[in-house]
Amino acid sequence: MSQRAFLELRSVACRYGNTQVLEDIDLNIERGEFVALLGSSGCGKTTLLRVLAGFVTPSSGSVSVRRREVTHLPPDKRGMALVFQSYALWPHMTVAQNIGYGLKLKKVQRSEIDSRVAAMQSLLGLDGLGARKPAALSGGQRQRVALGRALAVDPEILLLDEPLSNLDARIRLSVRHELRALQKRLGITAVHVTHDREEAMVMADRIVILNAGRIAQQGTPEDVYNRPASAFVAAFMGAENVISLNGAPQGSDFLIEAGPSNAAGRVALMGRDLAQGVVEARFRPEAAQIHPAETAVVGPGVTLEGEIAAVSYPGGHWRHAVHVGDREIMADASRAFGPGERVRVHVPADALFLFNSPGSQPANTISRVLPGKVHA
Amino acid sequence: MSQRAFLELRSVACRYGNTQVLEDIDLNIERGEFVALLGSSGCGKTTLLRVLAGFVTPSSGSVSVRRREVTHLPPDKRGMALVFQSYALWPHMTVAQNIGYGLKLKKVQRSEIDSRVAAMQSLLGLDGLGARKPAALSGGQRQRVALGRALAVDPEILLLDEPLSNLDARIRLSVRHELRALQKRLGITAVHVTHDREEAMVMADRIVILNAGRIAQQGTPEDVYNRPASAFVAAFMGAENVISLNGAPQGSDFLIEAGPSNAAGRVALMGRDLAQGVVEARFRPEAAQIHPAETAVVGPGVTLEGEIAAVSYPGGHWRHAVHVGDREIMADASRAFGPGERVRVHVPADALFLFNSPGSQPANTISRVLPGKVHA
Amino acid sequence: MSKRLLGLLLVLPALAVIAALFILPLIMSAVGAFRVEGGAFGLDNFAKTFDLYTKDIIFTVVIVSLSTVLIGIGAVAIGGYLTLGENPKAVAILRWLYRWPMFIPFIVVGQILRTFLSKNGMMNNTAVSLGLITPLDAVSFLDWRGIVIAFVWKQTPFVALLVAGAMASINRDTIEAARNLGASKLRLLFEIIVPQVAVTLTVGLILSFVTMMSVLSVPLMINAQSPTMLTADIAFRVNAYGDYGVANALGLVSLVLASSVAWIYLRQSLKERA
Amino acid sequence: MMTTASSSRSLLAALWWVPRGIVFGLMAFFIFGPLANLVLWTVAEKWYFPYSLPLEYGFSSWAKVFAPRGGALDSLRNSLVVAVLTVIVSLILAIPAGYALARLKLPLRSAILLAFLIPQAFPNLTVYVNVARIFYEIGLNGTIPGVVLVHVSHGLVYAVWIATAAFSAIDTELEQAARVTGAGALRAFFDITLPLAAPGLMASAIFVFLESLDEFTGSYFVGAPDVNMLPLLLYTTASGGNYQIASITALLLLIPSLVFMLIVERFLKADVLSRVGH
Amino acid sequence: AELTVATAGDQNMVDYINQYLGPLFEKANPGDTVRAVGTGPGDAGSQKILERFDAQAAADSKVWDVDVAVVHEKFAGPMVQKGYLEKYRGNIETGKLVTRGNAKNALGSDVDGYVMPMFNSQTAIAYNPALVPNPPKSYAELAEWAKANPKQFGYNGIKGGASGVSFVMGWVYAFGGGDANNLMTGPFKQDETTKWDGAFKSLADFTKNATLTPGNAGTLDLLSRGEIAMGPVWVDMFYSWQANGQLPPEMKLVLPAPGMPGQPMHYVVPQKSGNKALAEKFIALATSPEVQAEGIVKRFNWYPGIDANFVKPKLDEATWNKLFVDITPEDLANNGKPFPIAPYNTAILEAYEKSVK
Ligand SMILES: Nc1ncnc2c1ncn2[C@@H]1O[C@H](COP(=O)(O)OP(=O)(O)OP(=O)(O)O)[C@@H](O)[C@H]1O
Ligand SMILES: Nc1ncnc2c1ncn2[C@@H]1O[C@H](COP(=O)(O)OP(=O)(O)OP(=O)(O)O)[C@@H](O)[C@H]1O
Ligand SMILES: [Mg+2]
Ligand SMILES: [Mg+2]
Repeated sequence: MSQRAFLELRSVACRYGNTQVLEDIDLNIERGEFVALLGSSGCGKTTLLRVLAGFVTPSSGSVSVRRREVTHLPPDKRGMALVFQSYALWPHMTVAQNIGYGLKLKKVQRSEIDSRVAAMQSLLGLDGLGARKPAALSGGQRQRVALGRALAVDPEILLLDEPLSNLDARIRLSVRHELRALQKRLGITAVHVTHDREEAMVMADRIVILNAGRIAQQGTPEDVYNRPASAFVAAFMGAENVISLNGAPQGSDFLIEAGPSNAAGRVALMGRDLAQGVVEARFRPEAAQIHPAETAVVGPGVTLEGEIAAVSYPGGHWRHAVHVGDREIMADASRAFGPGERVRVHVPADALFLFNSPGSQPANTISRVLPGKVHA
Repeated sequence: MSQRAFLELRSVACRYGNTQVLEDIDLNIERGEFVALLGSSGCGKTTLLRVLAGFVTPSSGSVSVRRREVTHLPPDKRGMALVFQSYALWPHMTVAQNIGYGLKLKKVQRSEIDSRVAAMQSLLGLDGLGARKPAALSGGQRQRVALGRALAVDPEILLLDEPLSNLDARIRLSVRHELRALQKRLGITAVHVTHDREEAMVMADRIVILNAGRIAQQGTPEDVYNRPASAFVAAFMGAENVISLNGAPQGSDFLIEAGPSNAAGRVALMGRDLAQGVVEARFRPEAAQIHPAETAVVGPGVTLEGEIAAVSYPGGHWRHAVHVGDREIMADASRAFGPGERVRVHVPADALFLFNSPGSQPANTISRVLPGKVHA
Repeated sequence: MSKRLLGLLLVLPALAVIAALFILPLIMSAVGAFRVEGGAFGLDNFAKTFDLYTKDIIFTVVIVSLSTVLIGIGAVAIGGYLTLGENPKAVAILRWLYRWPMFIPFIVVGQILRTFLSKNGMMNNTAVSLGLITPLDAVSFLDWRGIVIAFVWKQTPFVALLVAGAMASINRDTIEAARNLGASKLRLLFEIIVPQVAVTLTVGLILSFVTMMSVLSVPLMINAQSPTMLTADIAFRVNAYGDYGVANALGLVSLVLASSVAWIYLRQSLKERA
Repeated sequence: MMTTASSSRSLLAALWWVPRGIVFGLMAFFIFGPLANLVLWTVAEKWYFPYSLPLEYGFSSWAKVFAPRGGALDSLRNSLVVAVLTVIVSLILAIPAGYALARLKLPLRSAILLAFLIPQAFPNLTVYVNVARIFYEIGLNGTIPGVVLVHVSHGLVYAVWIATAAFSAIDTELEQAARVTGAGALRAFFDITLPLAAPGLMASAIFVFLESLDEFTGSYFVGAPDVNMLPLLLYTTASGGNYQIASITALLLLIPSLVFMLIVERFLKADVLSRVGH
Repeated sequence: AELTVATAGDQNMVDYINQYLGPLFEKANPGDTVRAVGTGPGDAGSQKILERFDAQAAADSKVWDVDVAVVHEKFAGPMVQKGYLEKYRGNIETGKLVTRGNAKNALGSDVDGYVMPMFNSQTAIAYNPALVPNPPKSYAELAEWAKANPKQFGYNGIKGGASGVSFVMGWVYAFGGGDANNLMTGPFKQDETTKWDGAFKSLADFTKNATLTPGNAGTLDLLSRGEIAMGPVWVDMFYSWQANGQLPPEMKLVLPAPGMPGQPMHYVVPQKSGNKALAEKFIALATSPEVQAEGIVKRFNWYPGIDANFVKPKLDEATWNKLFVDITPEDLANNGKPFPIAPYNTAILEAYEKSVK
């Protein structure tokens, strides 16, 4: 048998009763790696962590931790720390006791525990709350205690299940930073479940995207962000705008035919395997540029013609809903265009994700997002 | 007494035991308004909602709902729906029963309930889960059930306590949209607690920022975003970069003196009341432009000189940590600069927030963010 | 309506039943404890009580306390296994097994344990026939040990049932969180699970304590030696002498003992609520 | 390799049955040993030293218990009726009381809880004369309601204390969620709090039931001779040393208890017991 | 009408009324029914009947719910003194057949006319002939035997029932150092109670060497299980255990000198019974020589309540002799004693409580 990875899932499948949750998961994580796990709500992220931690026995496949097969090893023997999505704080212990419990288990000295707990509290902005019971904390404070409890033991392997979801942006940034610094300094191997795309991009060495219990793509943040392997991944990584184009490969390029609401264009194939015919084109609102209708647009990519339907201000730039043919797309601009104004929307070649689509229906399994309706 | 607002808190204060949580809150919310409530974790947002809902009796002040004083009215007489931060799903009821309970209370017909519940489920992407108990749901699914339970009754007043924190970006967008559409269509008055700045900006008619139990600022999203009233609000709205500058008002402008690492500059006062001396300048990473050191920078604002310390890729642009004097700031650029490279960072006048600061210490009460360390 | 008033209104019916059916008659009879010969009031009965029965009072407290401790340990062990046991078959077996004694009335407990525990009882007989001991080694347990065994035998399932129910309803995640940090089963049980069911456990133990204080048949049928339990003394005072004065004094002593245990708990829980 | 690993695992799992078997065996012996004694006595015609098993078996004692004038069946029926009524009345009284004690701010809360303890804590022999006297005066003596009331005063301690514990274990937020959804206090109680407290309440129902089935002194003073209860027979035979009849009576009492328990468990599906996080 | 009979004592008392006497009475009085309520064995059973009367008296009930009660001798006195009872013996035929003194004076109280003995019972020492081939004939021998055979003698102290009490009374009769007859017949003299120190000291020593058994039934139980070889028991209980198959048939009884107490169970009728006439009829039947012979002697091996001379003719020789297999009529005559009168009884018990621990 070949050398195992530090953490390894080998064709793991998993079910709750009749509900198949994970299927055929193969995942290797190296020592010291920081892996972000992304996926729609309910796709099995928590379950995957629970398989790693040993609370769920996979219905098939094997798990190995530290290069040892542990599929049937009980959780307390696996030496991992898990931050529970539901926090799972011990209601009968104070904040300090919750955080210090893991150290107590390791028979660390009383005074040492106290100082470690104090450090953890101040790291997480929990100073002064040490003597409170979890019931007397706010939601975000509870979440930080849960995080502190896992971090306090300096775990070799850290599993994080949306540990920052209830924190405000500022403290989230700071905790994110501390977490990453700690992880690097101590060489912690971390698997981090998050719904925050930016968080995953900034923190992770590798991003793993789960879709309906299977791995849809894994790779570096740039990879996943810029070279999504499927329409699902593209959509999941924010390329919510979708339009259908006709085109055909030509040499190292893909030629886009002019259509009712788009000009002809050309995009480098860059190794993508696209067949002639209808392609689904996906792009991010922030990658599109809006120009007044009369402006000539240059550069590779595709140019769409449309009419501004609505404008909103999410901060920093203006977000426009644009009618393009029978679709509505979102595009940002640094100035606001008026509703009804006719515009050209240019999507640069490197921001345009093309997929041969079976129909022209977008890959949209779990969420009910109607394309083009994602605006306020 | 003057005409009351639809929802009104009048100098409300509130405490848990010895912990003072809210102080002197005055808030008027009009019928059909969508108010986003932002604030650091633990600042009292949940408490404020609980005061409105009637679970917490304020220690002083009065609450009125629908222009009627209700300070001592029990929760069920207030005609509100609340989405709990902790979900508070009823474990003995199925998803469908949880969602349909409010309708059952209203004596809606069985068949009507069923169809409303089904509609709510499909709106929230919960199809097929109707017969499950909450224990058999994922975290995000639970959160959606909690939301569905509140929405199902078509409440006149809706209180939302971080209802989307555990949802992935896609479904969050879709639910956000549906929520806002529903709110507009039915004229619901909503108070929405969130940690997601963009969510608040996009959804709300008004943003209220809470700091340590007091209202720090309230206003339209643009107002709060572009004209923060205090260093705290600026920081909270993402202007995490902070530097100290010297300057003095001159006519309608504020003249910034050249310093060890900044060139002289000029910023329109625009009604701001700035005194001569040290000012705290705050700006957002995405508002700063990085130029090579040799480039001449034009336009109003301030120009800083520094050296690239680190680069990261949060998607779409490159984020740089830049050493400026003894500080570190973050700035984005569409291309990556190499570490060690000397650069100029230009902050346009309208993106620069200036405050007279007591010391040069940034206003930083609750989170432990060290300035300039907020990066990965 | 104020919360206090509403609260009082809700407890009132139950309180009225107790007051009318027990406390009132109790007062009618308990004043007898302070009545000395000739109908005047005094503490003679208490003097006699402590003179004759101090040893029995201590005996009772020790026996009942010891039993309570053992019951607590047994109940926690059973509840813990039912909650943490990994083999579903073993858990099912235990669940089926442990409850039986609960259904046996105390008086029958006395009878069957008398025949089970005595020197030539079934326990020793079985041990002898299995060759574990010789007939000469057989000892009778029909003394204080018999009482303790009878109490533990009958009351453990009662507390275990309560405790196991409470344990089943604690949040599993909190258990998993501790396992995840490497807590052994034993630590899980004592540091995570038991504290979370502490209220139920204590309530069960107090109810047991109080029940055992009032059982007459077990001491009568298993151990009539001296010292014996207060209930036996009370029955004896009444039946042999028709002496309600001392009997009621003994009753008050027993009431004070039981209440003080409950009081300690109530004070503790009051502190936690505050 | 996989197969050897899994087979060694299953071997280990099988080996675990050895200590488990020993522990369960011992437990079973200590639980069923005395019970076996009981069952043997029900059919023993002759049993004495040095025989470790009965010398003769037969059903003559059963015949005695069920003799036409023995009234055992009658007593059994009375006992059951009284026990069921006692459970119902106790729960009706204890549920509001337990709720108030758990949730509402009550003056003298501890004193109230202690009051419920008194009937169990004070040896009741001396009290029942007075209870009987009161009941004679108001004509409750010798009636089923009278006996039920007396049993209720004893059962309430279980019902109230356990109900209090059960109610205070429920997250108040669940109740608040119902209130804010528009349920009045009463409705929220019946739809949310009560079902969630049900396991505890049912446990208390079992104890009240058992307490009532076993109660003797009160039954005699208040019930007999018009309402005879099975424990009277049990008490007389057991303390007189008539093991056969006592054992049969105990067995007769055991059956309704078990049936009651099974019904209660049926009614409480396992999932009621599990609660969701937070 | 329905006649309610409350009876203290073991289940066999209830059975006796339910299975035997009741049907007999109902056959003789068509339309009337009898129901029996057992209140538990030993003094506690009688105490409960007394308390029931107390309660009804205190409640001023017009008609009491018990028509006939069967109580221990000890409780007849208090009931008469409290005025609860009907003086009925003169009204019934069989009243004249009662000759023993215990029907007139119950432990020092005058109960003449208020009670009719249902039967007489006696305590004696039961022993296992296999282990004790030569049973001790007197308390002195007994004490010696017990010293030689530690833990082989068992009795139930004074809190577990009257057989132990009876043994203690016998001990005081034997070693009390005072006038035993005065204890039995009165009148009560305070200085008599000071003479027992020696007796209790020796009893305390004796008890250390003995096994204490849990109750009347406990003594029989340990005997049947071979854990003790000897112990005081009620004769009627002894026989009913044997009849139940709970006691080896070889076991025997001996009544040591100077004697052990016995006592009758009395039929009494509450003054406020609603069925006085019927109650008297019932008692008349129950104390008729035929019933005493058939029910009391033949079925239960009890000593008859009425004069034995009226009963003996109704029985065959063999049945009659069964009563006296172990204890001869002479033994009974010489060593069958009453209990001490109530004040002495109390004094002895309290002295025992103080000195034997
Ligand atoms: N029962 C309590 N006793 C004492 N203090 C409490 C209690 N509940 C909450 N607090 C404190 O009150 C403050 C406000 O709590 P609240 O839940 O309103 O915060 P929040 O703004 O909702 O925070 P988050 O964003 O983390 O949910 C917190 O600092 C918290 O620690
Ligand atoms: N006990 C259970 N029984 C049946 N199905 C379950 C159970 N627990 C979870 N599931 C289902 O398994 C799927 C995966 O759940 P999981 O908790 O792993 O999702 P997740 O990816 O963590 O989602 P989220 O982002 O919402 O937390 C969900 O669809 C959920 O409904
Ligand atoms: Mg999850
Ligand atoms: Mg909150």
